[in-house]
Amino acid sequence: MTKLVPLGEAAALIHDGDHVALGGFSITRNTIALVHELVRRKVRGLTISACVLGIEADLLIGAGCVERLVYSGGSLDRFGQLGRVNEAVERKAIAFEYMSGLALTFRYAAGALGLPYMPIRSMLGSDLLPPLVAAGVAREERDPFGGGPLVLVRALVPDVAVVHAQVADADGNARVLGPRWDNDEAVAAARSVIVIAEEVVDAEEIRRLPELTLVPSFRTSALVHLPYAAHPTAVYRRYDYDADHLRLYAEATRSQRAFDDYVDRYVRSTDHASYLAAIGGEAKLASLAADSRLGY
Amino acid sequence: MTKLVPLGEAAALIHDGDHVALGGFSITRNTIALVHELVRRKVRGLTISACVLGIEADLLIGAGCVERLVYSGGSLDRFGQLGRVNEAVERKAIAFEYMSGLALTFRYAAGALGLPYMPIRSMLGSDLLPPLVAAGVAREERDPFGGGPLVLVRALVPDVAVVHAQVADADGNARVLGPRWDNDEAVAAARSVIVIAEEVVDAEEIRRLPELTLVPSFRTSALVHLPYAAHPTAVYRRYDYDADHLRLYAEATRSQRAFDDYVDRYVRSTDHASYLAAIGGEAKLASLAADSRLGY
Amino acid sequence: MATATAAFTTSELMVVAGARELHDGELAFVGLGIPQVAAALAQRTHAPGLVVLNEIGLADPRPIEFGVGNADPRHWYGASFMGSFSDVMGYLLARGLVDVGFLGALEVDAFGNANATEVRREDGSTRRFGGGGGSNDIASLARSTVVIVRHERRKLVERLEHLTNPGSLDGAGARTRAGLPGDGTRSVLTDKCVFGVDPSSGRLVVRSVHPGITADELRASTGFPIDLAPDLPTTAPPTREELELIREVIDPDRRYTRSF
Amino acid sequence: MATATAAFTTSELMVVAGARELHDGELAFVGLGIPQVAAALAQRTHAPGLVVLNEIGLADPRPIEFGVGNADPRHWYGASFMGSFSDVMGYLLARGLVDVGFLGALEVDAFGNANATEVRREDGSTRRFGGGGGSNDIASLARSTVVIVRHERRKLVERLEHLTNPGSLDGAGARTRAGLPGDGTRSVLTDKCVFGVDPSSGRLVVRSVHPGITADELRASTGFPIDLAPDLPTTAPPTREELELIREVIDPDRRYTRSF
Repeated sequence: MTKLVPLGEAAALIHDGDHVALGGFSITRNTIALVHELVRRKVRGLTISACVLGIEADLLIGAGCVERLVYSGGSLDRFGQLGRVNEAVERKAIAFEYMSGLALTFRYAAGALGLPYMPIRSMLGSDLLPPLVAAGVAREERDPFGGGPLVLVRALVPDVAVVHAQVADADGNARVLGPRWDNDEAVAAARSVIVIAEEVVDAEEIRRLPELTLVPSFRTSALVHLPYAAHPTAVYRRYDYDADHLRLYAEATRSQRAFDDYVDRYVRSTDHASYLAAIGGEAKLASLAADSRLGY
Repeated sequence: MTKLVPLGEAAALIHDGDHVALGGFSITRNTIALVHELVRRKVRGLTISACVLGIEADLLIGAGCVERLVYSGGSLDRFGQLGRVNEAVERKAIAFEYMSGLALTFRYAAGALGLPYMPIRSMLGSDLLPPLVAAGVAREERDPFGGGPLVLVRALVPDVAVVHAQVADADGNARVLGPRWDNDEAVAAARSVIVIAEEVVDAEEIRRLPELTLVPSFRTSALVHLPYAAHPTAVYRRYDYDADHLRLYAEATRSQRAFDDYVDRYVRSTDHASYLAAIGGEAKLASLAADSRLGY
Repeated sequence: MATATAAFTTSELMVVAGARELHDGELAFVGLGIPQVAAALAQRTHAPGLVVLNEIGLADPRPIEFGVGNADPRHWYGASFMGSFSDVMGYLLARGLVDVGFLGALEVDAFGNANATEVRREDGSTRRFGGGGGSNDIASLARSTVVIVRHERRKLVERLEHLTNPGSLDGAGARTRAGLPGDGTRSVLTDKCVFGVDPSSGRLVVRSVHPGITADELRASTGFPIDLAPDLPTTAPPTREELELIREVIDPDRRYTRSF
Repeated sequence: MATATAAFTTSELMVVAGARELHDGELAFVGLGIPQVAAALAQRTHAPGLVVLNEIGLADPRPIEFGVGNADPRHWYGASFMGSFSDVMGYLLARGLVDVGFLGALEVDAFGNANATEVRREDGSTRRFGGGGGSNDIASLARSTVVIVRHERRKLVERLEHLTNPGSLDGAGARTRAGLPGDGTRSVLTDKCVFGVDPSSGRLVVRSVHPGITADELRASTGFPIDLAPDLPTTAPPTREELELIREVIDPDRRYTRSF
């Protein structure tokens, strides 16, 4: 049964107030086209989560879609900071839970394992822990087998996990190449999963090397086939990040006004095709093509 | 730095009294040649563990190498039962901890994550739990976040994990194709890892698709290059199980006397090369070759 | 083993009855033998979207021949996902996504609890089997379980030698009190009848009797008391289409469907 | 930025001092910039078996050019293992196998604790940075940490704005009492000196001063009291071979070693 749907139909699975686990990591494999669509649809009141945030989170927060943030870090790497994320946190314009990367991964893992919590030894003694305890999402307990202190971090169950994949089949089996950061746990924890794929291949191709499947079809609610849907972030073995556009974005996100201008130009007034034209079209995209030996 | 050593040198890393996590699952990817060598070396007092035991465990227990067994199941699939394992447990000739497969996997996972325990909801209400609680390796506790009962299963840290891989490089990076059952967690939990590989390839080949690496080189203490080292069990994409020999083994393990005769003939008086000759030599091995499309 | 309508073996009847326990779109663990044939039949009839999982660490295989067990690569062929035990038994099963486990048992009690560990020999000694592996995890964490067992007095027992796999434990609500999710055993399939479960008591009740089995025969071969409704239905026999699929497509070598 | 023996930048000195903090056979997390160049230098000199991990989910990459961060596939090239955050931060780091994390910081205090979260602006408002990501995990769970920070009074502080990454917490033994493994910060590398840690107090002590930096300059630019031994050694300058490796092989574009 095909899971292929147009972008708008996939975006419509994300409702106001949902918790969305974002699939990107800094400047890699962000689900940009889907986030653009959510901004255009004026989704509101989202909780978003990810170990290491990228443009996905910055766009959603800057565009006013987000009420609550669950994260451990995020940036545009050397291109700069996530201005909209950082400002929202500074000003407490959104609620946030800030924790170590492994703590967040373990919170997804607990959700994915049907457990109320996972034990961890990170964050002990640090300033990260008290706010989490106060928020009721972590506890400090002693090991009941007689060992020392432990942190218990509470399960996190996103309504939707969104993830960008290099390849999928029409049934919704999605293959990811390269490192997967918190994708495994976030996908496994989520109630539903939206996959954005660069390429759709025959089912036989996926089943030829199923060791690389990140999302099995029965976990995929919707599959969108949309090349360059992660631009300007990198997709390993497909295309490089777009350094020009990342510089432009890094500059824009420094202030809300510049960000709003950016969103007007590149998001609100576009669809994915016209966005790609606006960022430089085929010539630009061709220049980003990954070298098959290097992977970037 | 090469990790390649002869079989005997790898076997010498396993000392009397060690805890060895076995890599096989029933009739697949058993580290047969290494176990033969341990039997020949008359290793004693081992603790062995694996989710689903195969001939590895049966040989070690039948040959008197084992003092303690940690497991959840095991068989020769439709070829029969692990006679030496089952009889040793029936007669309490060895100590044993018997638990659900996920509980054992989680015990390895706790060891692999530096945690004293993992929570789990398996085994609640069953007869599996009380002996584990009595042995101090499990506790029933309430979820401190206000949920219901949970089982906490204690971390398991094997001294050595042994695993059979289709392919490795000389540095000790080992690639496994096909399902991996509890290999990830057992390898990650263990203090040292012995890899037996069907084939040794250039480092570049491993690094071309590092998504398939099960054991990174710096976790490998010793690598043995030994084709057909899993015979008579199957190695996915390499060779099928040897049904004739499994039938013969299944018959032999029904009694200690027949088992002893088997071990005299196929283990004690052989090395790997003469074992392969004894089971039918090149003609037999050629008949087991996997079809590249089917994988078996 | 034949009825008036068509010749079929008890195994074939059990395959068909088993297939009816599996629904379209479900995620299922299925044991070796009849459960596996039943799943293959269901996929080819009313449940094309039934997804089979294998605890060894894979999902949705498309085997083209039957192998000897979970560890046989014949059962892995065509899988869409290969990973680890914890991917399947953790991220799918413990996550609460698995609809049904279709499992064999050494013994079953009146509450649908099952023994997968050991039985007592006539001389009183223990006979140990390989062990339950992931079957406790499945019975504990799946939404429901279907158990298949040979219908003998020593196998359908008042008290299990070892409660390996929880059904209703000691009655309705007991699973929840113990901290277990799911409904436990939803049916028990034997070579004589199909049991369902009375939700108010958690006890097995005969849902249908296989063709040609009498009430007395059923009572005599069951080790716990059973109520038999006077108008008890007969287990629906295989259709011609089902028999053709079993014999010509799914199990042409008759490995599992010749006799029970 | 030059000494009598050879011309080198402060960055180059820091690279060399950083490389000496990394030992052969160690498993290490190294931050972007100088730590990364230092690791590359160590691998090409005294520590060919130094293994670099990347929290994004990979091990032992062999990059042939510098990228912009962990998420840049340039830093993934040639890895021997690719998996997930939990493979690296769980099965290696939390398992206790990681020898050292070489991390940047916004602020460092006298106990080697580090802030990777936020600072206070001059107007009293908070300036938030991206967040620590996995740096708390590394500082908490690795056997030791090396911290790199710009040597300014507002960055080497008595009290951190946010204790993100534990060093010695509030003194010797405090980590153990808190439940943390490992020794915490083993050195702090700045553009003016190298701090070690006094094991009896858990406090930073100046181990060597960079060439040309005076004791007064050091005291004035450090926000917590420091003792300076009268015979304090000078940080050993780069050798000619080290400079050649840095300039011709490791960072020919001078992205990270032109100036600090």
